[in-house]
Amino acid sequence: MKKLINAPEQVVKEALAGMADAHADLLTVHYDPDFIVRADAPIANKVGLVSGGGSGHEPMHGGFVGKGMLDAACPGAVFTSPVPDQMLAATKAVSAGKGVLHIVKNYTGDVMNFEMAAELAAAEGIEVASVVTNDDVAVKDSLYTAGRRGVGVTVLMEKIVGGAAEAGADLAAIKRLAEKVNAHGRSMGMALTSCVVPHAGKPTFDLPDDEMEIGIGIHGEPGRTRVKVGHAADIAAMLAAPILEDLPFKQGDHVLAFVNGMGGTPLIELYLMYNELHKILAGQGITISRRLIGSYITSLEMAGCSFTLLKLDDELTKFWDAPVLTPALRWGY
Amino acid sequence: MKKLINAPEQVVKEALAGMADAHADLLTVHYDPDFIVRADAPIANKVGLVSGGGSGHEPMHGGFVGKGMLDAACPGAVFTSPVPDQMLAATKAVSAGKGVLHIVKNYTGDVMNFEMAAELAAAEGIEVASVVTNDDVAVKDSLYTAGRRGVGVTVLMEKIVGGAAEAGADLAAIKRLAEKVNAHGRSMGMALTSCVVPHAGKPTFDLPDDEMEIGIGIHGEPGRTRVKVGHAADIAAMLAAPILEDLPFKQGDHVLAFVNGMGGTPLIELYLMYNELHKILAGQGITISRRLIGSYITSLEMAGCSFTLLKLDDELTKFWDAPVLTPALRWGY
Amino acid sequence: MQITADHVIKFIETITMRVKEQRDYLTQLDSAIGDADHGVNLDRGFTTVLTKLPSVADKDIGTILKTVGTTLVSTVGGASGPLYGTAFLRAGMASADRFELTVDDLAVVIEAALEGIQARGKSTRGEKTMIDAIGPAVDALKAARAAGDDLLTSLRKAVAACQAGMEATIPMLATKGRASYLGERSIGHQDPGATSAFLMAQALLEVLEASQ
Amino acid sequence: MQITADHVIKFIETITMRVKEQRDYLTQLDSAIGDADHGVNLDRGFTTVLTKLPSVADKDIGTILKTVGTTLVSTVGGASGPLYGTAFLRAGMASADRFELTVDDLAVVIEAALEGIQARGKSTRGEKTMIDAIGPAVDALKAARAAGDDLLTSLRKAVAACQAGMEATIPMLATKGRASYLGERSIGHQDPGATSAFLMAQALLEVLEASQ
Ligand SMILES: Nc1ncnc2c1ncn2[C@@H]1O[C@H](COP(=O)(O)OP(=O)(O)O)[C@@H](O)[C@H]1O
Ligand SMILES: Nc1ncnc2c1ncn2[C@@H]1O[C@H](COP(=O)(O)OP(=O)(O)O)[C@@H](O)[C@H]1O
Ligand SMILES: [Mg+2]
Ligand SMILES: [Mg+2]
Ligand SMILES: [Mg+2]
Ligand SMILES: [Mg+2]
Repeated sequence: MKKLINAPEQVVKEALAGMADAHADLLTVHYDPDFIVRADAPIANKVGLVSGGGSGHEPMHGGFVGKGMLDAACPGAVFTSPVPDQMLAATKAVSAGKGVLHIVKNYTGDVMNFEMAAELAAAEGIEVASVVTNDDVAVKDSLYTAGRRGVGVTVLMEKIVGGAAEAGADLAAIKRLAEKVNAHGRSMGMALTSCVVPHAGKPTFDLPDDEMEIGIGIHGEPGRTRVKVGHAADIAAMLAAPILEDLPFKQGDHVLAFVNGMGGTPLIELYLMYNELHKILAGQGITISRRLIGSYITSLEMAGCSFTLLKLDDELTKFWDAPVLTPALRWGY
Repeated sequence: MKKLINAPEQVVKEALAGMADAHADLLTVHYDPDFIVRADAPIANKVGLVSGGGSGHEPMHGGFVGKGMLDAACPGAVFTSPVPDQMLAATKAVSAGKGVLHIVKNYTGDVMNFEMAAELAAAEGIEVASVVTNDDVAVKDSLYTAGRRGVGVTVLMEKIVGGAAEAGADLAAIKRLAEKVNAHGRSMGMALTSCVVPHAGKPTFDLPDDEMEIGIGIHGEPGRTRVKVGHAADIAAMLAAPILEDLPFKQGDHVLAFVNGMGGTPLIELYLMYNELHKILAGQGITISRRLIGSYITSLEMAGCSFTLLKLDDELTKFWDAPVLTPALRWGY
Repeated sequence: MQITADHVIKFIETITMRVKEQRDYLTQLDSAIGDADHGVNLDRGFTTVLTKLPSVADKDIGTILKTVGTTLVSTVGGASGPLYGTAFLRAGMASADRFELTVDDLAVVIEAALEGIQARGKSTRGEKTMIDAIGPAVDALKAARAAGDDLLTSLRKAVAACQAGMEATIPMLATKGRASYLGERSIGHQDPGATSAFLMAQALLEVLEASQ
Repeated sequence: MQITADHVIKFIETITMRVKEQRDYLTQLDSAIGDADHGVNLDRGFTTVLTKLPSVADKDIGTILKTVGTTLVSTVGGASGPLYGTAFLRAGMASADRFELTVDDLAVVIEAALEGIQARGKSTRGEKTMIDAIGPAVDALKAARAAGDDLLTSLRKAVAACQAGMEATIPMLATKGRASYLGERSIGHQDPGATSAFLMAQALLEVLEASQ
């Protein structure tokens, strides 16, 4: 295992310390329980937005704490859901009396821990609503699985409902908007390499030099199928087709196209993949009217990428365009 | 070789096509000769800023084209200096009569090709000045080498002189400022893994599972020494010490600290390394008053990082803080 | 023979030891069909639990088990944190104020734990989870009790059923938890949670056998 | 025997072939002490040069060589683009309007190329570059000419000297170009540019021998 770390059990705390110093103008880091919160929280008259999940997906979620996006993020151990104590403390720290939304990715651990935290917060008199993202079309049938995983749409949701919350929307409206983002978004990912969980010390799965995993999630878990590595154009088609069919996205649609790197993939490849996606969508009469290209929801140093498409309407476009000022996403400020 | 590409000879053009579509509001891509230029170039009454170099370092330089930074960037083949035709075309495209600055990284190929382009542009009546960055302290003695390489300082220079050019400074002032940035900045990098040049198809160097290269550049070239992989704290010390000694940076200095990922290193590790750097500088009474953390000057999918320190004064700070609107760096707009 | 509060303390200490020993093995099982953290998660949790034990050493069994439960909830995270946390919490509620447990009590307590996991995880048997090891253990315990077996005999049968249940997860198709994402590819791997559940069952038997 | 414009066209075609054949070898040499692109760079350049040759097939040697030079400058990039580009440009200037070259002319032309490289690269012999192959070739050519050798004999000696010069780069410490960053670690590797220079020298000999 080759990593720029000191000891596996220190990775999360030490990276948090780095964030705390680097972004002291935007956020504050609390320890034990660990959470990252907007420096100016709680914001009067604003619904609080809290997300969280295992670490190893940076910049998600801590990098999205700031004006116009999250109020707080709870980082768990690497690839491990945080514990209810973290979400409870974060929820209390951002609660300004207008309620708090928990943005939860659909993983058994995340769902259960956030559920327990919401029960505890409710017991303390804080109104909590929850939304669960489940945009990963690689997981086929929720009758036979824990349901679709929450992946790329989570980033877009945090930005869009962040815009609405900053504009003063109430908890019910925010929850409805979050559910709309989830309903309009679909994702699919692939990996060229596994990643190494620091504590495990070796790759989570072995992948021969000429094979790739299609339909991976974001925890270094194997995907649904393993195939020979092909051309970017074919990989793009393998990711785009199930996404397009699923919603379905149709001719005339306007979409936000999010081409995401898994952590170990260079930007030059992401632009190349964006170019392939652009050709596919143009061929189907779908217009990319907004886009995000970069490594925003990652699996440590995994090489690979994911596509997320979000069908846009005026409301979603407006809140996507709204100003944002966080370590990882910034415009309009 | 596992990459999200179609064919090695198509990588640069296809990634450019992706950039062209993704950032049509900011920039225009020209082909044969290839260059990326601000959508609104030439800007009346503004010194034109042109940089360029081999591809594979994304987002540098194309990702820095836009308001408040570069006017044009010339991407060569992967790790290969672009040719004079590109720089000449870019120089003509951004020339508004106030002269053009070439920002050149100190590599034999880059220097010679930019030199030829400057001669050709001068012959066409365009006033061209050049500045060569050479901040890499890993290269020890320019009597016995091609001189220090230009690395991380290039990014900071493009931002800072971009701010000054946007503010209307003339060519002589811009050149002086660029030289000041170079004189105030030092860098050092390391690699945990090699990268694979698409055409070569295999790693440029082999690195055993427990070793790292110290003092690498940004072209996948081996470094000066190879040592056992150590703790992040030790690696940070190995990078910081030669930088600090060289300028030298002294107690009471204010610096911009740039912790850069080489392309395959996840952000969580960069924040952790930033934390180590912060501790080292604090221990020496040096204040980090600005910082940049992320993968901005890369070597394809190489895992590793570099540190760049830039000693700040009011002038450098002011132009660093000035608004910028490019694909890769954005604030104030 | 009855289970004393002291046995319960030793039981938790033994789990902590076994989890630490088997940490990499559990994580390795989780690499195959999960995300390579199960051993690390439980080790983190029980290591903290150990530091809490002195403060409840003279308390009733219910208090001890509830402390274990809340500590696991607060330190493990992932799926196994809320699940084992809830299990120990429910077990603690079922043994509130008690300083000794008979074989009958034990069956009630473990069944409460099982029900807690099922409620929290919305899961049933046959989905390739820890339940597939714990369920058969509860059944065996009840059957042994009905047949009039003594505590140790009953527990030996329960541990054997637990092991069989754990091994029976190998050919199962996962439909809950992270392993379910693998679909058919989850077949052929032993579930990490079922394995840790078996470690715990073994730990209880080990403690009681040693104190005989 | 003299070198004709037709020989020069064949010479360039042969270089193109040899560079393509040796592309991976040259790139591999550049992996060891550079950035793994030398073969790819030259292959890209000469492949384009080949498409330009028909337009100058009936022109004088100077025009042919200048066209090669400008095309290399415009397509190769890196260090070798300006260096070989300048070399062919200068060689073209030294053979302007000529349709035939004697052995004396050849020495003048190649020396002009060498001087062009040195001016552009600010380099001298012993720095582990292409100059270390080309310099000895120029020396040998001049010596052979002074000794009254004919064209082929002179060229054979020049190619042998070129090869020896190329091999002599192996133990050298690089002080120019990318390899210089390696310091002591550059020792023990053959310089890629010296190797491509030798391929070109061989190509000229091959063409002349074949047309004898
Ligand atoms: N819904 C569920 N019901 C019961 N047990 C479950 C459920 N989901 C997961 N598990 C158990 O949890 C184990 C995984 O725990 P762990 O690796 O610590 O958490 P995570 O899956 O979040 O990484 C699985 O092996 C399985 O036995
Ligand atoms: N200053 C110089 N003078 C002469 N030759 C040089 C000089 N610098 C580099 N070279 C030659 O160029 C070769 C490298 O060419 P190439 O790999 O195409 O360019 P780059 O080094 O830019 O990647 C070296 O092997 C060396 O022979
Ligand atoms: Mg987990
Ligand atoms: Mg090169
Ligand atoms: Mg797990
Ligand atoms: Mg090279």
